[in-house]
Amino acid sequence: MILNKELYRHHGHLKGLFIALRITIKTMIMNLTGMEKRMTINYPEEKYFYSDRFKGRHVLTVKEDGTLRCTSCMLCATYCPADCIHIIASNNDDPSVEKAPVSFEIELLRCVFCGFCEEACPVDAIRLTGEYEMAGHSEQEWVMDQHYLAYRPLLSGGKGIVSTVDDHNRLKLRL
Amino acid sequence: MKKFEFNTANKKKYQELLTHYDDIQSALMPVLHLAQEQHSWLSPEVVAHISELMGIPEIKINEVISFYDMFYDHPTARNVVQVCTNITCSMFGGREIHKGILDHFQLHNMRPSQDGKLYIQKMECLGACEMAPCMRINNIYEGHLTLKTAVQKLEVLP
Amino acid sequence: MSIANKADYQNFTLLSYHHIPSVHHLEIFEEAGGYEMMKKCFTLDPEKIKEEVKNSGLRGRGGAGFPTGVKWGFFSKDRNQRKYLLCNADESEPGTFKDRYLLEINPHILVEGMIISAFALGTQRGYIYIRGEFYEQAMILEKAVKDAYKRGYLGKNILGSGFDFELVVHRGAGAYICGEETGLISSLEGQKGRPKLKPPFPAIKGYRGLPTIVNNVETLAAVPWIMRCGAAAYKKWGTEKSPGTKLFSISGDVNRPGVFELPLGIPLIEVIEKHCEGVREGNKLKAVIPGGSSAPIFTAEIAKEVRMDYEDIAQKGSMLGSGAIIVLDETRSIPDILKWTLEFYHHESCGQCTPCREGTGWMEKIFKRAEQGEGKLSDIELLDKVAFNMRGRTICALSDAAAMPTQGIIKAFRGELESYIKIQMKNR
Amino acid sequence: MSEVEKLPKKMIKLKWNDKDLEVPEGTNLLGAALNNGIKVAHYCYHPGLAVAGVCRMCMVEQQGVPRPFPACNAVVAEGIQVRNDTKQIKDAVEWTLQFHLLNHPLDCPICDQAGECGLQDYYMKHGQYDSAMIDKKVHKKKVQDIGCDVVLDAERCILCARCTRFVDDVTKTHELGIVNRGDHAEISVQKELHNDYAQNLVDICPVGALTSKDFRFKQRVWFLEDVESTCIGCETGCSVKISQNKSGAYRVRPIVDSEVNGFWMCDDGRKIYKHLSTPGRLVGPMVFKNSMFLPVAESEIKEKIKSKNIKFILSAGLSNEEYQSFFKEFKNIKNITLYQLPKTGAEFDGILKRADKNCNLRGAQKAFKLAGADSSEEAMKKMLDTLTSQDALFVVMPEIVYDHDNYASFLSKIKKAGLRVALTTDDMRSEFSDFHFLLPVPTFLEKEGHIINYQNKERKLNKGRSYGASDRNVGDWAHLFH
Repeated sequence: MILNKELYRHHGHLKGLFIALRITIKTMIMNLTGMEKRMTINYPEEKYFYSDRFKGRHVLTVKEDGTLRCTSCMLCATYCPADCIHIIASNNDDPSVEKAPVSFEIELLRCVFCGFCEEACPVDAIRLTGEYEMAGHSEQEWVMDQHYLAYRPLLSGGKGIVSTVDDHNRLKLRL
Repeated sequence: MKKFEFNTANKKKYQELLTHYDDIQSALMPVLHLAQEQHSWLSPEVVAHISELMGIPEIKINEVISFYDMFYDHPTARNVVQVCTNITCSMFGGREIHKGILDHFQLHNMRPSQDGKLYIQKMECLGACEMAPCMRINNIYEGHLTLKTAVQKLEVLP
Repeated sequence: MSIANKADYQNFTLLSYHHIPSVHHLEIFEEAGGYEMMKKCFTLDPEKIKEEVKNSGLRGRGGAGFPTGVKWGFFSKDRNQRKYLLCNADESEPGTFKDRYLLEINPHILVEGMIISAFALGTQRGYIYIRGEFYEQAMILEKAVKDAYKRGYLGKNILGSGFDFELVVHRGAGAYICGEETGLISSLEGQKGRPKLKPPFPAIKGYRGLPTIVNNVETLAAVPWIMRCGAAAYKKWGTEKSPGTKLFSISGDVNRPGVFELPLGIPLIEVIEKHCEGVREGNKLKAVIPGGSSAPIFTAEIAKEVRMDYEDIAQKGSMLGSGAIIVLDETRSIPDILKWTLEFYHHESCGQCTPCREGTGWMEKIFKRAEQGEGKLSDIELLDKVAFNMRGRTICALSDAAAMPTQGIIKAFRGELESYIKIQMKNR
Repeated sequence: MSEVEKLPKKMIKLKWNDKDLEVPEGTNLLGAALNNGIKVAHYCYHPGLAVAGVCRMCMVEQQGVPRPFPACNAVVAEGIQVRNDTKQIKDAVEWTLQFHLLNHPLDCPICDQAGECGLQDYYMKHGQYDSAMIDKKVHKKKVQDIGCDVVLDAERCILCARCTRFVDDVTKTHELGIVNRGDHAEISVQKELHNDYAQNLVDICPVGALTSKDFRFKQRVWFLEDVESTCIGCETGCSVKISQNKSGAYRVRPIVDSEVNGFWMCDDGRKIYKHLSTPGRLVGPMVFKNSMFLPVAESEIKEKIKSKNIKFILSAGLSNEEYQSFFKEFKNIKNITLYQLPKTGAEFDGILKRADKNCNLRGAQKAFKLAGADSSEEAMKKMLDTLTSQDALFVVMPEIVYDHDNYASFLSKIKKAGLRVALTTDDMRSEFSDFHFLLPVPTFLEKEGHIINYQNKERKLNKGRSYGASDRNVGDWAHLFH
């Protein structure tokens, strides 16, 4: 497709070629000298950092003592439009915890990364992180259990991400 | 646990109390007063005995005991002292006296002393505002107190 | 016997016998003219006694001021039906000690009043529900009742009149709410003293589901005098709408606190200055609580104008209540008074209706927060709002009793509360 | 029902807001509104219990009455005009709700009641969205196991006293009471619950203070759908609803039915869901081989029974329709008898529970009579005594067995039969090893039909979700073995 019919009619295709080459060479020099930022990166060695609002792989946050924050209220499972969160709750012997998940699974292949689970959570137990590298062979590899979600090595070396949002108020006032 | 039973004199009183009322449940409060006079507090054994005696479910008796300030579901002492901390008495230092005697005898509110001598209870209006600040020592009113006279009065108790 | 040992019916109604030494003995009481009226009443038509009480305009002295004659009018007239007459001596309104004073010295006037009332109403059994703290008074009363039984004034076929009346002294155990009519009935039934739903009213369905009349000590004790001297004589005292005399229990910053029997309608300032010999140590008057802790407070200005009768006090925004006057002088801090009031109602709420159960606790918490310096000026507004929303929403009047003084103090002493909150914030 | 109650009552006209109501004389005012589909916020009122009037949510104004009053403590009167949509009442309800929520722990995420909680419902409608409460709440005991599979959380309780009224008025066992005063008041239990109707407490609790240990944390209520059916636990035949979803059935609750069960049902009846979604539900015919059950082709069973003398023992828990279709298919009535579950417990416990655990005995007897078969126990015993190795005995298993000893002794007698086949819903019972084959039949929740209860009333069974093979009922299998 000829973008500029007028230019082509007056100067012929040879001049057009040179105009194009000039842009190419100029951009190449600019890129090589670092005067302009390159769009591409050397992916496996370099990583692209998305903004904090990027919705990547999920993480379950933990309390200061390292246990899951999740109370298995199932609001995330309720709101999930892809129906990819499966929680089995059970009684916890500690009366201050009362209810905790024995199984928390997310089927990543079904997940649409909408972030509704994050918004539905009343206790900041689930977050979507910036992790975007996901690969797997069998379907099983795409189902994350609660251990992987909370304690995978990427998260503070397996200790998990500690969240204390509202804890101060909640514990002090039990609001 | 020791089993509680009314003594002979109180058994007679109990029978007399029942004649005062048209149904047995109504006699519950006087019977509890009677039991408390004998046993100083209404322990689970007392409640169980009264429940059996009067045929009232235990929970109904516990409800009543927990509702009224003058029934005790925990041990008291030989001398029960009630200090008024309502408006008029507080105006003349009733709260300071209450706190003062607790500190002096190193007690807590509504906990008997180690030797079983004193039990101090903070009360709302005792109905003796003209002699504010006042307290009751074993059902006897003492008025126009100061911390000093209050402590003196408590120290001479048996 | 000397003249001094005759009852003084001229100056007093309830305290007519109080100047007589040892009048709690039946013989001395009778010698002074007691139980005479009772004997005479047995010859009268019960309806006539009711009529006389109604004509006297006697109003319930417990706090609400409901005309006694009207209350008796609702009562079943069937004399064979099982009915009860209860005397409310569970006097626990802070500041009140009139019944204690009355019963301590002269228990027989109540017994006589109850027998006459019971005869008029046709009740077979009466109970005097006396608060648990009044142990000595209960003993005095029990002795008086026992003596009356011995003399044949109580029991079966009293003095050959064919009228049976049993009287029992029942001790409470320390619960303010049992001073409420239906709370008292619940308590007498051997349950928690929780007020009952109205309707049905006790006059129709009360103690054990049978017709029951509950009257204050003072009300019943006034009956013998009214029968003796007539309704017209009673009406000479007091105002048109609030006839008769009333026992005022005065405490606080006055030189001579105590119980005084005075005609209704007497100016408050006269009570304080003349009968109580003025504010203590010559201090200036700051405020007066005119009817027990549930009555909204009066500032000194209003206190100087108000007359002690049901209507005038109500018109000035408070209530006569049980006639318990607490006088505060200029050295007193109003926030303290509010704190003690709130603590009291939190402690005494029976926990049945939600607005009262939660509201009384909340108001105390709001105030305690302000006391610790964590308050805000908007907390006063909040207190006012909470109090407003507690009013008229519950079974009994305890919720109102907690809300009214709170609102009253906020209305009359807002400036002092505001500065208190500010000072506490600074001192934190 | 007594004769007096059956008489038509005088109807009374009244006006609630702008709606005209016509209700029988003597109706509770709040009840009248609720029965006519008007939504009025209330906690303590329950039509099956005495009036307490303590929650103060149902306040109304009446023309000519100076003060607002709770509708639950009033009786309808001719021509009264009642309003609860004025500003005054709306404010009152809003603030009363605020008072209710004041010391509530707001632990909805871990509360089983969430989704059907009175506090949540009314908060959405009447709530003050920004609470003025910033003070410390009163704490009470949480997670108390009070017996009978009921868990008490005193902090969530709003002290509506429905539970105490229930144990006082309905079961008369008096285990619960409210102790202490003011905002420290809380529900207390004397030792523990000991009645057969304790799970009703969970139903009537308008908040999450009383929850069921059996249902606790299994599912959130919004994932469940209710199927209305009839309890097959005993001959009473209470109207119930079973909550289920695709992963299973979770609980049974009563439906208000003034003719049979009123508002309640017994705790035994609450367990009738347990076999509906067990992992052992049959999906097809099974054969007992190498001490376990394995799937088998129908033709194999057919082969085995070809030359045998087929006999049937039916259970007294099938629906009328199933008996009908069975008798239509299987005409050899001499070879059909009926197994009746033995009576257990008291004849009638005064509330609902009855000793006769055969939910459709009357229906079965009727069907047997109609077909000319003998439904008596003697006939069954006679058949058991005369079993030979030439017989192929088909036993329709009762869905729920109470007296296992009796049942085991019954099974011990069938061993004389050469071939034993059970028609059952699942393979979860140990006694099944006595059988050669299992054939799946639907559970009571997987078929439409009717049963006849002790009052000779026809009760409906409805079809809900299926968790096993449910396409063939007893009659259909009979057809197969002609």
